[in-house]
Amino acid sequence: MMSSVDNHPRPVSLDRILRLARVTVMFAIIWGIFSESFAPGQLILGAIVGLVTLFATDKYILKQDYVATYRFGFFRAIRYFFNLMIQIYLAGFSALYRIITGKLNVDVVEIHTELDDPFLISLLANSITLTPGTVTLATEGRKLLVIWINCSTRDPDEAGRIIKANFEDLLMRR
Amino acid sequence: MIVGAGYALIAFGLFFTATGVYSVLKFQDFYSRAVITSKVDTVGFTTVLIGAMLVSGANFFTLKIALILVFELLTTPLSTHAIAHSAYAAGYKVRRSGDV
Amino acid sequence: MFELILFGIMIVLAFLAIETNILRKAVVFLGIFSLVTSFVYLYNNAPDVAIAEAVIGSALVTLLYLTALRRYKVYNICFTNEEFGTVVDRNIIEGTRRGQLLRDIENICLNRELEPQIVYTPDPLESVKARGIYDLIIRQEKDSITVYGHRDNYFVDELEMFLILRYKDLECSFVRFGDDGDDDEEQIA
Amino acid sequence: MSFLNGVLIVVAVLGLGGVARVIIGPTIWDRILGLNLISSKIIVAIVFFALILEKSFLLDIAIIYSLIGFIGSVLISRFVEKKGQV
Repeated sequence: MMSSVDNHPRPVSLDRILRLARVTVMFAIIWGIFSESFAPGQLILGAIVGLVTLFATDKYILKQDYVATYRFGFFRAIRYFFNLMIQIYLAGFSALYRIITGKLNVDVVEIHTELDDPFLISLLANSITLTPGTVTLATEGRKLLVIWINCSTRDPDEAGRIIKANFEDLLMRR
Repeated sequence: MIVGAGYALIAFGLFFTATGVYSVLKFQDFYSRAVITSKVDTVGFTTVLIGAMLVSGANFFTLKIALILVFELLTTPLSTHAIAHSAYAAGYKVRRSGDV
Repeated sequence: MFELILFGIMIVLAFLAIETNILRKAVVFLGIFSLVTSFVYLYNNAPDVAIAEAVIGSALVTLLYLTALRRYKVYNICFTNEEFGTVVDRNIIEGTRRGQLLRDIENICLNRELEPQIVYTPDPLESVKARGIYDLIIRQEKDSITVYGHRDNYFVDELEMFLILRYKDLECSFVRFGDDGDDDEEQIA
Repeated sequence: MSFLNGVLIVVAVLGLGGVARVIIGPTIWDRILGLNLISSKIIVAIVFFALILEKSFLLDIAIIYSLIGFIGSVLISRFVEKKGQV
């Protein structure tokens, strides 16, 4: 079960240490929330447990460097989250209007995305599913199959522009 | 004041959730139910939990509710997608013209 | 008031889980039953038991039951009716005569330890056949019913005998198709 | 009878609506959808129950549900999709 990728050690750089520190701080804060105290002893214990978990996961479960795969900055994540909440509420009100008036036109459309990273594509599909009114059915490469509650057009580009909103722009920017 | 705002948010979120439950009982075909319910339910869930955070005030209670909110937002799309994909792969179709 | 609603839900779901014939329905009922049970434990001041019930009931028990259900072979039935523009609940539940018919077919399947899985679609027959994943295709036009089954499938013969004996006045015909695509039809009044 | 107790009863009644969909739902997928709906109602109910008693350790159960509650519905829908293979 030992991973063959891990035989040659990764270079230790300042960048990598900084990333580890950031993840460890996050783990320590979550540990503090779970144990309901932010006393220094608890935080240090949480940091130790988080570091051990991090190294064990790195060595035994993940076959490659996850930092390169799941690269998503902290502040970018926060901005994305707030944007997601705004979109959820906007679409929620429109869905409410459609429920009350009963104007439904459910259909499946196919849209294309310009993202090429599998992680970002799955994040986009997740956001589309979370926004009221659309559910991702299947993904295949860069094509997404989406159930759309108010299907006004079946053209992939036109539908994609309405459904994706500004998620794709936010995800494209590194 | 803040507690009052929390109560208002909770009532509003319950209204959203009630609309979702009403629509799951009212709509007649599976795909519109799948689209409408889970989503309106997400909005209602988020609003209710934000209201609960305002009511409880600034303590560990609020932070734990925030964690619940984040976990739920991460996992709800997974289950919705799994159900819709399962129905689609089995060939359950609602309309002849389109793909559904 | 509050606990009365919960107890009512629990009793109804437990009863349904025993009463239903189709086992995958029972798995869903038991999942909800364990969800509500966990909250009732919490309500009666036993949070530790509630945590155990949450973990075991929602993940482990479902996995166990589904693994046990793999012993049953799934019999994939497709019901197509081109009269309906859309498949809505009313069409599925009522229908003309097919509610009873489908229930009978389900019962025969269950007696043979097959797990019936019925899919409804308004598609024309050719596109359904082209998918090639169904063991049995039932097609209804007004009052006549056509059953399409694979030639090698011995279960179709059994079904044919049953339907002839049970529905004497129904216009019912059987079509066997092979892998090469040729059909041979036998008409039964 | 405070506001929060009323919220608990309203959530229970909404859960009853989900149970109704589970019982009458014609296909298996409708039932899984109902399961999904009820599990989110249970999480809200646990949060408000903890808010009434003002005991924050009760929220751990809600955290567990939000983390592993989706496993059940994903497993059942995969089981249906793969025709009997989990």
